[in-house]
Amino acid sequence: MVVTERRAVELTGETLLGMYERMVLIRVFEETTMRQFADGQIPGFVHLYAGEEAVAVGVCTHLADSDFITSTHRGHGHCIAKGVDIAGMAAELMGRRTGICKGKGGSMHVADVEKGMLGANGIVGGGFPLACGAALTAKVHGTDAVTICFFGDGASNQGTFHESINLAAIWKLPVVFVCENNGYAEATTFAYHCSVADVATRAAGYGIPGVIVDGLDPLAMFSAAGDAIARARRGDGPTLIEAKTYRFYGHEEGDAATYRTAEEVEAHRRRDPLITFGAHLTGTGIATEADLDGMRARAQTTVDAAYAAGAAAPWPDPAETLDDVYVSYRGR
Amino acid sequence: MVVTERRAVELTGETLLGMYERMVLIRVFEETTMRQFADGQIPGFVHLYAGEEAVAVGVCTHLADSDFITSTHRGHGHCIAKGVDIAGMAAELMGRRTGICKGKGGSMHVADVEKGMLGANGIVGGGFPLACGAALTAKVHGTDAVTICFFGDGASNQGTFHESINLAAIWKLPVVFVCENNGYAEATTFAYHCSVADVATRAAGYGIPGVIVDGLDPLAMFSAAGDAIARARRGDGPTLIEAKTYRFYGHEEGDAATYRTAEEVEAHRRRDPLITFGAHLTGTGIATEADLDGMRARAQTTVDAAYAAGAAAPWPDPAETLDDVYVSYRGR
Amino acid sequence: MATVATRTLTYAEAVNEAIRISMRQDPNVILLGEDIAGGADVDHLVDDEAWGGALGVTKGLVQEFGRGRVLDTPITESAFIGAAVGAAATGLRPIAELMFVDFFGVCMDQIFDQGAKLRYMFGGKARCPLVIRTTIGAGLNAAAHHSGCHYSVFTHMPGIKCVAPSTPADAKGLLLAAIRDDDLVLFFEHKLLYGLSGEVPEGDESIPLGTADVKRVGNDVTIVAISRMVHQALEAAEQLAAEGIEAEVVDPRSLSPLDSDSILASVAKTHRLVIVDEDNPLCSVAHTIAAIVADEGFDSLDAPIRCVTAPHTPVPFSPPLEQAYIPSPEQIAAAVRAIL
Amino acid sequence: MATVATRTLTYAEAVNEAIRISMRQDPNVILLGEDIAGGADVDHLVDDEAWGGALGVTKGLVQEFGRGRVLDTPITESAFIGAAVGAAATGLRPIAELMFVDFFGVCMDQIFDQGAKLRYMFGGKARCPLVIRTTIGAGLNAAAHHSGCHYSVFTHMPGIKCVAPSTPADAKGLLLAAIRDDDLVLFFEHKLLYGLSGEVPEGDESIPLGTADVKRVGNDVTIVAISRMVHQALEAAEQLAAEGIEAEVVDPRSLSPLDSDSILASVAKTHRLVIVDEDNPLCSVAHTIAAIVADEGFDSLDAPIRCVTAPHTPVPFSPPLEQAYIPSPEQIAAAVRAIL
Ligand SMILES: Cc1ncc(C[n+]2csc(CCOP(=O)(O)OP(=O)(O)O)c2C)c(N)n1
Ligand SMILES: Cc1ncc(C[n+]2csc(CCOP(=O)(O)OP(=O)(O)O)c2C)c(N)n1
Ligand SMILES: [Mg+2]
Ligand SMILES: [Mg+2]
Repeated sequence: MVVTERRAVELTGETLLGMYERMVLIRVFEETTMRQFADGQIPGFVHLYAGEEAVAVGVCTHLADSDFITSTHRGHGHCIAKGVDIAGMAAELMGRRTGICKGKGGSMHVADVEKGMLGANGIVGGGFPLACGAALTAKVHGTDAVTICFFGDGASNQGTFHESINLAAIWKLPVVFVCENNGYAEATTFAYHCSVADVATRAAGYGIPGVIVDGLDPLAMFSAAGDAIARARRGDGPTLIEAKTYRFYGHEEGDAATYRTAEEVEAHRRRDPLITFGAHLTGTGIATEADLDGMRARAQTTVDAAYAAGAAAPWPDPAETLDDVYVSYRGR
Repeated sequence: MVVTERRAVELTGETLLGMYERMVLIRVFEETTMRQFADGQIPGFVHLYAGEEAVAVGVCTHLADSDFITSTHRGHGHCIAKGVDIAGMAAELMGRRTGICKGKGGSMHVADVEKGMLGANGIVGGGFPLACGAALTAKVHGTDAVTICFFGDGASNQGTFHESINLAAIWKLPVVFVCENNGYAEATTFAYHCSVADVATRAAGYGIPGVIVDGLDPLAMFSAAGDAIARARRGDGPTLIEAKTYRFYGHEEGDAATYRTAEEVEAHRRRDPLITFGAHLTGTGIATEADLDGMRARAQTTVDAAYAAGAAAPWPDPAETLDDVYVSYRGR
Repeated sequence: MATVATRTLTYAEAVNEAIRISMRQDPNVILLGEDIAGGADVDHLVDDEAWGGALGVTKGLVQEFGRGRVLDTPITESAFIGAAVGAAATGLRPIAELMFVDFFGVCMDQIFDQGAKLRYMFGGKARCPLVIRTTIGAGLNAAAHHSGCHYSVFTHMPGIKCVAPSTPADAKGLLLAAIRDDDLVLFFEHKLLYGLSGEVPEGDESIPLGTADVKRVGNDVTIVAISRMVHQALEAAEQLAAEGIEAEVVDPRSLSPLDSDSILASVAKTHRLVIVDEDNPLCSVAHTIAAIVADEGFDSLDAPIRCVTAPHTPVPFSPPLEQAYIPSPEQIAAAVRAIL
Repeated sequence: MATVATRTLTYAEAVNEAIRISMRQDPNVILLGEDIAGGADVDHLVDDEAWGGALGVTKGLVQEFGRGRVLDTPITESAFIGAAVGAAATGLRPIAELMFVDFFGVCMDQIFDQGAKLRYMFGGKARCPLVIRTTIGAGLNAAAHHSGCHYSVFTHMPGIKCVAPSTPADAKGLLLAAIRDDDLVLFFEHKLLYGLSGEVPEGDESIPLGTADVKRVGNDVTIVAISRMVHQALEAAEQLAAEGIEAEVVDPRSLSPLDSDSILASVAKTHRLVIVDEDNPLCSVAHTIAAIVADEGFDSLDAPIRCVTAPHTPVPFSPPLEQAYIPSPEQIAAAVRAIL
């Protein structure tokens, strides 16, 4: 197992700014979503990605639309990092007809196959096999597409983790398994639910590389993901990356998260990836504070416009309940 | 991971002879079962344990009736090693009313809960969670009972393997996972289906000991199992033991096993545990050839009597089909 | 019948009370599930902060019975539900929680191939006194992975008993019986009923599994309704009463074993049957009830049997779609009018 | 109708041929399952020694299409069936084999929560053109983990199509259609039918899903029978014909979508209905057909609807018990006589 330190990576200023922009867009989307939820504009369950932005963005910066990702119940960040339309997402979360899934899916099922985003997932561990499948398509078609499977620390105990990584390893599938270890599965701590200190340790059980990365650092994520993605595209098989990260809010909206101490939350907030990465950008002269503020303001404008459009959009017609169960005929 | 060499173990001659007796009883049962099957006396699917006797006997020699085992589709050897009645087994395989499961289960479901034998299992990987449950009972009741979970190399990729070992590890359940790695899952080789060279390697992913043992050597099995069982009874949690073993016949009766070379089969047959262990017993003066022959003859008598009784036993009454679905009422 | 003191409890409180009573009586009763205690190894949690299950139904039990009997599990349903089966076969009487029934796909083998069949395969020489509590039902905009009913799948399976209470009193009484039962019981709690209040008997008053309950007496039509649909049916019955139509509302309460005698008796009186089921229609409990009556009650019938069910679709997220998905009192009343 | 050349094939050969034709036509069709090729990395195997599936149904395909398209899998049904779902959503048309339907419990989430719901949850913006072939049925003394039918569980689930052919010709024609279908299809092959021979059209002649087939014409009673039960029903019909009773035997062939029109049309003619299903009775396809006819065909009915099904028990091992478990021609004939 390799513990990836933050490495100097050759990235253009443009790429770095693009990464920051994506990260801030996720953050602004999530904090706005939180308010919209509190205002009763978003029905159902909502799990916020705020705090984990460096993971999705560090990884997805490597990807094209022809690459695939599978996601989780905490999927907004993955969607945005993969380029899913913000307005379509906002409308989807609100249950409107203009939603990216026509209001059928909601927060836990946002998807955009065209963009290579194979869906948030309401089933913990549900994405592992799907990711193998997308990677199998690439292998059979002989393309160099790669698939990223995002999953939580809690999911790392599910049977599908084991079965899928073994399958990917023996078939040398072009897939990268990215564990977002935020220390908790709902109210249950990682220390309690998992029998090893690092999920990455488990890679040895499949004969594949296991890598631990600082999930609050987008550059460390970028470089670890880069290695793994290159390996996958080369046909050398999967890698297991464990990103040590943190969710800034509760498990879902409504969870007071009293199982975490204020000190623990504070310690992580001090390492907020937007603050540290922002400082890196200003410190290296790639951006000014004003540039960063401008990006945040633009993100806010985008997200506000998305939610405003969602609020103005029509509800689906009840008759649409029966649509899209099958390709060839309608449910009844 | 520890590779257990055959170790000098302090065993009385009586225990050693008892082990040989059990092993020869399994072998004779299986070879007789093969003939009975060929004669059309045994319906359904039959998977023979011949060749793997050292595993079941090496492990179960440590156990009392109050300890539990879970088994597999290849379960006859586990049953006999755990002391299940031979006549009850033969009648069960024949589908007679006098069978240990009244003819309801057959070869793939032989069970005797009173003897701590929680059933052969038609589902590959089905026994892992059950074993955790039996171990949980011991833990809640505060007894020192231990549970052994036997499984094949093919089963080591199933999700239940992963989930259950993690659960046993975090709860420090008194359970020992014993992989019978006979190199094949049906016609599929271990080298193909598994991403690591040794199943025991996976123990590291659960923070528990992983041990590789020569599964053709009952003394090596005995000593490795002894350590693991002691650890479990002490409350220190599970161990993963991988027994490198071999099945002398096809996957099931009817399988010509052409996926194995004659040389490979021959090489293993030369290391037949009955031959090598028999030689150990005669070599150390614990038994004479005649003693061993006598044990085999007595085993044959026992097994023949069991099958004869089975053949003479009544079939179940069709009305019994509806019995024993529920405790409190009858199916319909 | 001796009078039993009652007080008002919610459905969730009634479930909690049944578990508490059972755990006090029998040290073999243990609880396991994800966050069933909540925050398993978090020391700073003050008592009522522990989750007590994702929906708070088991709150307070870990405080009384301790972490040795109220066990938080990893997210590994096959392992812990299978462990509950193994524990049940070896002397405990576990209560396992499957957080949402929609997750059954990750652990079904342990339920139906192991737990449900073990006794039969072993020739009656084993028992599986296990209760699996799970939540069902649409109405929270929880979308396609958190809103189904699917008790039909379990009702189909031999070796499983299925219970789906509609009121706080039934929830308590039936759960007491389920925990005491020597077979594998799936206990379906409707998420939208948790907040419902009702009179609940004090103490250890169980209700036998396999007994239906007539929730409203009437002569003109029988409405058999399951779980939350009982309340939709009662509302429909009120609408119909205003039109002079008196519906009898029968709540089977347990789906397997099913008290078909009570249903047939009601149809023998009313000659008309409407069945209301929030589950998808094909191979549903609704269809099974219809089939039983179309056979054994055929001569009583004066009209076609109508089923009012969810459509043959997954559960949609958007509120207007989800409302269209759930059988409504209006649909039920219309179905009744159509066969009168 | 143009005449199509036929020859005699077994049901197993018919399945094999449908796969072969589809794989020749479309490079996106791949096959995966345990020992589906057989002996994946064993070089010394001469051609016909490779297993071609546990029951030999896919024999020879790896020789023609290679190991890149006929993939042996580890024993990890969730992973490889889920991978088939993911592959289907991204451009392949996989055919996955679940060796015995009884194993569905280890992989159901990937089938019903992922594969079946994906299109709906994504607002129609995805497809899952996947066929899962599986074997069903009692009769081999394979006991409770290898003998069930359980197509009812899949028929219940929205987003899944279910097909259960009873003859070699239907097996080929329906499988061709299933592979070409853009939805998730569960294809149920009855183990006891594999050896059955029959005339099968040459070439690429598919049979549309959702169309029933009248296997015997008669005026006195309709017998709807599924999969192998079609043959039991035909045998019963012969027994009845000797008594002057002419039964019409309708084979739905596809269970979802179900061609209820054909069933209703037959009942409209015969006024009597018996349904034969080897699956367990509760929440079965049999009960669904009964429910549909008890509603939409009520006015045609002159007698109670009878279902002849397996009992509400797991499948027992012992031959006399297993024979008692499987619906027999005698039971079917008796059910018909009872409602005449
Ligand atoms: C199969 C399954 N079991 C349980 C749940 C309920 N659940 C939803 S999220 C969650 C915790 C997931 O933890 P983790 O994988 O660490 O992801 P995180 O929420 O921390 O991002 C649980 C238990 C579920 N959705 N699916
Ligand atoms: C869940 C499940 N999948 C597939 C099978 C079919 N099957 C029965 S035995 C077997 C091979 C098992 O291999 P292994 O675990 O190595 O045990 P062995 O037969 O070698 O003792 C397979 C695939 C099954 N019974 N259950
Ligand atoms: Mg987490
Ligand atoms: Mg093996």
